[in-house]
Amino acid sequence: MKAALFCLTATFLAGSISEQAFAQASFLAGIPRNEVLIAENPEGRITNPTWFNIWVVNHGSNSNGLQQLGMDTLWYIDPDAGIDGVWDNSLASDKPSYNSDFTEMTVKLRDGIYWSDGVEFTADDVVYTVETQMKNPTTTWGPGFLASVDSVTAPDKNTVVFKLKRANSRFHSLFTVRWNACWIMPKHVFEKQADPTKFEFNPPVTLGPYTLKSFDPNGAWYIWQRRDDWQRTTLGRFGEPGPKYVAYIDPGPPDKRVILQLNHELDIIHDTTPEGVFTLAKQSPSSHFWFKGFPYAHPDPTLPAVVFNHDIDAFKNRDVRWALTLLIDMKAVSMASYRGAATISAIAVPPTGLYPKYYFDPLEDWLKNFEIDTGKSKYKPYDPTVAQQIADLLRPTMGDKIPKDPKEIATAFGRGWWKPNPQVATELLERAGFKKTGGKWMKPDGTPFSITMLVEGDQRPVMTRAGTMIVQEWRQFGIDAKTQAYPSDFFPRVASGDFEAAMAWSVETWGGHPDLSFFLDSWHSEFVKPAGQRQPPRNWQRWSNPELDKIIEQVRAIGFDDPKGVDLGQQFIKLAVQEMPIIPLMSYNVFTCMDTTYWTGYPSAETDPYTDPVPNWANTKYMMVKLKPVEKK
Amino acid sequence: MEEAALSVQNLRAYYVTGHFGMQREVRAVDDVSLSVRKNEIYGIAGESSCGKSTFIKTVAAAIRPPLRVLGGSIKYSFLDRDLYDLDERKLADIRWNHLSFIPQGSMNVLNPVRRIRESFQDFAFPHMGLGRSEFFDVVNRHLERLQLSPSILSAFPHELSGGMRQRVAIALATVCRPEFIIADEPTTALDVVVQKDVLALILETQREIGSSMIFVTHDLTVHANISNRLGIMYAGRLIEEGPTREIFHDPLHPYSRHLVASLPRIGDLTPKIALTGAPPNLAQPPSGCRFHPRCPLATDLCRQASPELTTLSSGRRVACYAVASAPATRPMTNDRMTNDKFKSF
Amino acid sequence: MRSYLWYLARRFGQFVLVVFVGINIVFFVTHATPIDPVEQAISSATQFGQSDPRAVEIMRKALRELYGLDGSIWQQYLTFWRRLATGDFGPSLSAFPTSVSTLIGQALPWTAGLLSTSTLVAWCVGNFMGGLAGYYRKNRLLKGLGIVATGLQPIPSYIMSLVVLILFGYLWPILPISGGVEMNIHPGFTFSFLGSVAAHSLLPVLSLALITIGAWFVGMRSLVSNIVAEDYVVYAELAGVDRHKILTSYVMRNALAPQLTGLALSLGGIFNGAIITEVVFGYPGLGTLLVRGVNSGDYSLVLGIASISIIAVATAVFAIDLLYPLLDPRVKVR
Amino acid sequence: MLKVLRDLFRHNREFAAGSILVLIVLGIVVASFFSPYPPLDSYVVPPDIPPSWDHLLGTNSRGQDVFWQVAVAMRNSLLFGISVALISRVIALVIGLVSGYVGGMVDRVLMSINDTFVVIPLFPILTLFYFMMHDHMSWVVLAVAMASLGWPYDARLIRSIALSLRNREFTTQSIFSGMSTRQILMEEHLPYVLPIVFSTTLNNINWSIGLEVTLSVIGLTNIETPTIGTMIYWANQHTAMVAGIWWWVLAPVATVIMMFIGLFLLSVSMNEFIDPRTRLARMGA
Repeated sequence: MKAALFCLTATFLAGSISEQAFAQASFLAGIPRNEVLIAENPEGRITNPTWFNIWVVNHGSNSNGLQQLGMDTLWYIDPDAGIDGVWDNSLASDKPSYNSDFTEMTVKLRDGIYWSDGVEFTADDVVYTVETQMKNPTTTWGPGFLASVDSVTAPDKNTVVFKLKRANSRFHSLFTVRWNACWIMPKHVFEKQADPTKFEFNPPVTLGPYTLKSFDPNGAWYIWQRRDDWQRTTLGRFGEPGPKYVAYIDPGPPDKRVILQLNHELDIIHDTTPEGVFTLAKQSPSSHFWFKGFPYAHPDPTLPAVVFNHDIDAFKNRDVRWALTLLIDMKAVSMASYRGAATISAIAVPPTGLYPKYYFDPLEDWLKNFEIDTGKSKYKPYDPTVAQQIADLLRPTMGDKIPKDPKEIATAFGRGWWKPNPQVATELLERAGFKKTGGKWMKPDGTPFSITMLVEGDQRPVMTRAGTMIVQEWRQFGIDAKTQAYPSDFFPRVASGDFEAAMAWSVETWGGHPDLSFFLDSWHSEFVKPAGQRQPPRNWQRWSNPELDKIIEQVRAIGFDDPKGVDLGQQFIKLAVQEMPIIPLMSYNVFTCMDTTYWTGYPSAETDPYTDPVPNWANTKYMMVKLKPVEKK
Repeated sequence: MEEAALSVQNLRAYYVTGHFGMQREVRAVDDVSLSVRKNEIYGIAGESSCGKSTFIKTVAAAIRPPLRVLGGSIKYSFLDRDLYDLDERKLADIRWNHLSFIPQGSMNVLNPVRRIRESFQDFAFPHMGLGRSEFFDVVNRHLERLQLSPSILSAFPHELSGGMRQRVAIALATVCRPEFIIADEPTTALDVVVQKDVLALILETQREIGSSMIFVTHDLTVHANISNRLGIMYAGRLIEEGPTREIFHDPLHPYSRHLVASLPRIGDLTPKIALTGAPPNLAQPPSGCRFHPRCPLATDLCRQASPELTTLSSGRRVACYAVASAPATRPMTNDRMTNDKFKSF
Repeated sequence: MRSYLWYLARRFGQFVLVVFVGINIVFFVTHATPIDPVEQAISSATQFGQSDPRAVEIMRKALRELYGLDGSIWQQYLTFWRRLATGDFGPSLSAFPTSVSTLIGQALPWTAGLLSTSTLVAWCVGNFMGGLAGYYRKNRLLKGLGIVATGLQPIPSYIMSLVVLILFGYLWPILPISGGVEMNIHPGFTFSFLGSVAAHSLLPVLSLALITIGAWFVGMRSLVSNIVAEDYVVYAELAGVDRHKILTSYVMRNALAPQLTGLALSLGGIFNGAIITEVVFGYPGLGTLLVRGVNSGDYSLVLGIASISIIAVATAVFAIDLLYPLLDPRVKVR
Repeated sequence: MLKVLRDLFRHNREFAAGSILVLIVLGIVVASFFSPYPPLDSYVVPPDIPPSWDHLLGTNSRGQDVFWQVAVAMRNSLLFGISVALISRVIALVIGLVSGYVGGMVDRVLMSINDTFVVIPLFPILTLFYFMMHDHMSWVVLAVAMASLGWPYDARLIRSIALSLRNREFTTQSIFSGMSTRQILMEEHLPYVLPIVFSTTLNNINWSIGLEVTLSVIGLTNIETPTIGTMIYWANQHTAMVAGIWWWVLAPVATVIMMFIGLFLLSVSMNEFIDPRTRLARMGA
């Protein structure tokens, strides 16, 4: 009997030891570790890994390297400073030129750009891209072209002319990368296909500096190899891309990403939890972040906010929206969500990229003087020192990770926010007809004032945490508030209007460019759907306002780079402060962690903010030319 | 006097439970002495929970906690020392070769997932020291002797009838021709016709291989048919012992008398007198004679002292003050009970 | 023999019925969810990029037509069964137009391997050790094992996976914690490929097996301690039958049949545990695929995987039913 | 009765250990009613403090005292587990007893339904159910849903016992004495299957708490109600394991395990006490 037990144990031990031998083998067969950059694909495991036809809706994957390394299009706007300025003419040789009434756009293309199979890129590819997608409205950009384009022609091999159905001063944005844009199709490959929407495009013929080397048939990893003729791509202007290979992998849940970087098996973490970052900052000296200290994260030009559903009676009233705003203690929300590593914003644009210069600095004084009149009292809600207070709150535990210089604090933590004031909130609610009875707030119709805040749960942990905190503050004030986690089907549900409030965002900006039309155009009241119908992006709050319409119409009438744009943008921000259609909270801080064990030259807020390091952005391609291998000592 | 096949001296076997905090002793076998002669069938009778099952478990060395042997000796003629002085290995050696067991309740004693052949192999093969084919020759012959077709060897237990299974069990217990057989209610679960067959079979086999046997059953009519001598147990004690015929003719102990009197008899229309009270709780047996609370003859002496099993002049033994002191003043005679039915053997 | 055939026919009938009813339930539950794959698709297509409201209307109309979601639920139901008859689950809605069968085909071998290995290991080890523990009740080592097994059994799969991952991937990083095989390796019957597959499966198998070993151990131990008191065991002991023979052929052998039924009945539950374990380890199996299907509202895919798992579990139950008479001869008669 | 318990405690080691473990857990559960902090609120104490005298089990990254969170979570999880177990026990008992006693066609139909439930993959069904229920998802709904999926295994077990009881003498006797089927099942058969029901209840509580944890980890329950599952969910959302806040994960897991070992030990020693067969066997025939 004992012998049997012994045998069993011995077998187990022997088994595990021999397995260990396998385990010590490299995790990446056949490629030297120092030639490959390993980045996280935040889409995780790809359901449809053999599909590289990025032009159809529901294609395989965006951020498996395909759009970052394999694709190219006419222009890029960097959310940060850019290698050579914010605007980059990529396949185009110049900025778009419109006719006077914005019904025609002409594009000049670069010479000497080649597809990875050696065929030259020409204007025909651009025309083919537009026409093919217009023929197939189940493609990602086809509907956009159908809505705007009358005809597209290529007078010569370097010129494309778009005739538009109606005036559209922002038509070029379809070809301008913020996160992505319409990628150019290789005509010579697709024209051989009977149905271009059923074509896998495997392996992809690329216009970017890399080609696909191999990939996991189960969708966990993709390995890209630098093109030998990288000079014949648009990135050739900036020099040779550093990494010979780039792997985009599914590293699993946030804790596993941290473990993988601690083991130096994941060079770029796309995002993890604040706590995970603190762990890396403490335990992994080779980890590098956008900010050296707090908040570490890269603030993406997206504005998480409390999005109200303006179809709900209670939220139609500005006083209610403002009352709820004045119940939020931003310090607590920042601590609860980002552990203080948030970059807060009191106004309806994200405090990132060049926006402090365009919007935050000019409006600071106006904000300080902004006043709410409740009928009973007057109150100046803006507290310019909130970010400073958060920094002070963190300093005792985080020490020198917290900047001291007010300018640095403003970049890292943001500026002011709204000062909580339950008294003013009470007065506003009472003016709106709400009553507090028995410690509970009642709506004007006498029913309890209850708010269910939709959050994305584990799909977006930090936002969920912020939502829970805000709800807690409302609850403590006597409002029957709770959160509901609704992962995965979140945005379709928000679009359907089946929600009261949500932790979401309806504001996204270029980051590097002051033009707000990227999100603002869709806020026009002409697009607001009646209750029960699906709201198109991005005016999820279904807010309509005549003054807003006027601002939008003025923006439409001016060019993209017109200096009046900033002015109109400021008008919008002031209107949004007065009306508070959504409660702006902070920028979307992404905890991108970069390991410098094998590569250096990552962008950094303090020294070289040349691009967004968040690896699912198409702009990541600019990072490749800056990355250099670390010399082995 | 010839050597006894089995001699038990002052055997005490108690269930000692230290469970649930209650230290309890159940004196299932309390100071029992008896001996079984060679070639004899010694019957043990008594109502259920009188200790007879415990007694045979003890003499078969089949005790498991919480049953413990606290005193006394068990000697078999084929052993040079006490049964409980043997180690596991030696014990395993004597089983089936010398000492075998016909179990009660034939349904479950055969492994339901093993064919009869395999059971024979497990039970008997290691003891017989024969080659495989010789072994099965012996088994086949033995089965035939027990009126069983050798084809049943390839059957599973559930494919046989109750009587067949019991016969298989007897075959299994006797195939090694043991000197001593312990039979524990082997006929209880069978219907009367089959019962008769099986009894005949046991008797025949016992005679054929010349073994001694302890035969336990609560059914006195069975004893009348098979036992040479009979011991009657009550509340863990042997209270009377004698040749079966004599006990049936002339039970001495009031309890025995009651047992015999309650047997059905053809033509007897007198109402049966039930014993008052219940069998005693063996965890807290009554003082003195354990039968006294139910005994019509009980005296103060019976309440205080426990009567020894005394040998009478006739060679019979009885444990009763009333009987031992005044054998002539028996309150009842049971001459009528020597019914023909019991003489059929 | 005839009784066995009759038994077989009855079991097969039951098998068909179970699969039919099961798939129906899944069909209607999947179609009752409010998740709309078209809206999911629009959401992912517009989340980061261009979002001209006019364009979204055009896209919605086009996608509705393409996915063929406009028919009534009964039409979809008939289409589903017609397709299923040819082993086809139709196109995936989140990976359009790739077929669900293709996606399942890629993932199935991984899950099958993971599940069969861990279940087999756990069942054998758990039952063997549990049998010993039930028979040798006094043995201290086995008693200790019993306590450990009892403690392991209630640990949720997720926690177990996470603990194993932290232990062997972080504190003592000796085993791979991600994926089914190392990256960029050429699949084939080579030592390095199979070795890599084995190494990658070790932690998921371990975390799945540890929990189920506990369950089998505890179950087997209590079964055995009942069987030890059965007449045939007592009688065999009384007959001086060899101890090892009693343990194997009498005690364990009789506990085997109920434990095999237990295995059949628990297969569904084991699959549930495997889903979360696969997700934690990023294992490329059906579980990961299923969670992605659920998250993207791809009910074609969910329906496909659920159907496959129903068929697989029912088939395994059926197979075990077929084996059962070999283990317990009494069944044929009933 | 008290004396029996005391004696049990003193002399039966399994009972003693089991009841101590269960009492500790129950004590924690009862303590939850006296929690000094509102259980739903965060940032009521300084975050990330390791276990100390002020905070027995430390504090978590949400600024909550882990001990009080565990207390409330254990209360909710236990309540949840017991509800699921009770509801599904009723279903399992009815189906098992009826199927086993009535037999024939009824048995075949019921067992087919039973087997269907055995093979249906619970996880996708419950996930889809979550999306189906939308805002109406509460732990009561989840408990009912899980109960209606969690009975088949035990129904089969009960059926097999009922099957064997059907052929026993006392059943025949009861039929002859004119008892109705319902009476026979309730008065004659139920007592025999109760010990089994008792032990399956413990397993079912175990199963439902485990499944609740799984669903919570993915965020498919009401994440505001503290349960063992949502505690782990929140710990996970803060990557507590890699952040070194191990007590946040360890405390709920250890409490669950403690409760299960405790219940298991109790059920083992109680079974011996309740089950008339083992008692008889002990006393000797």
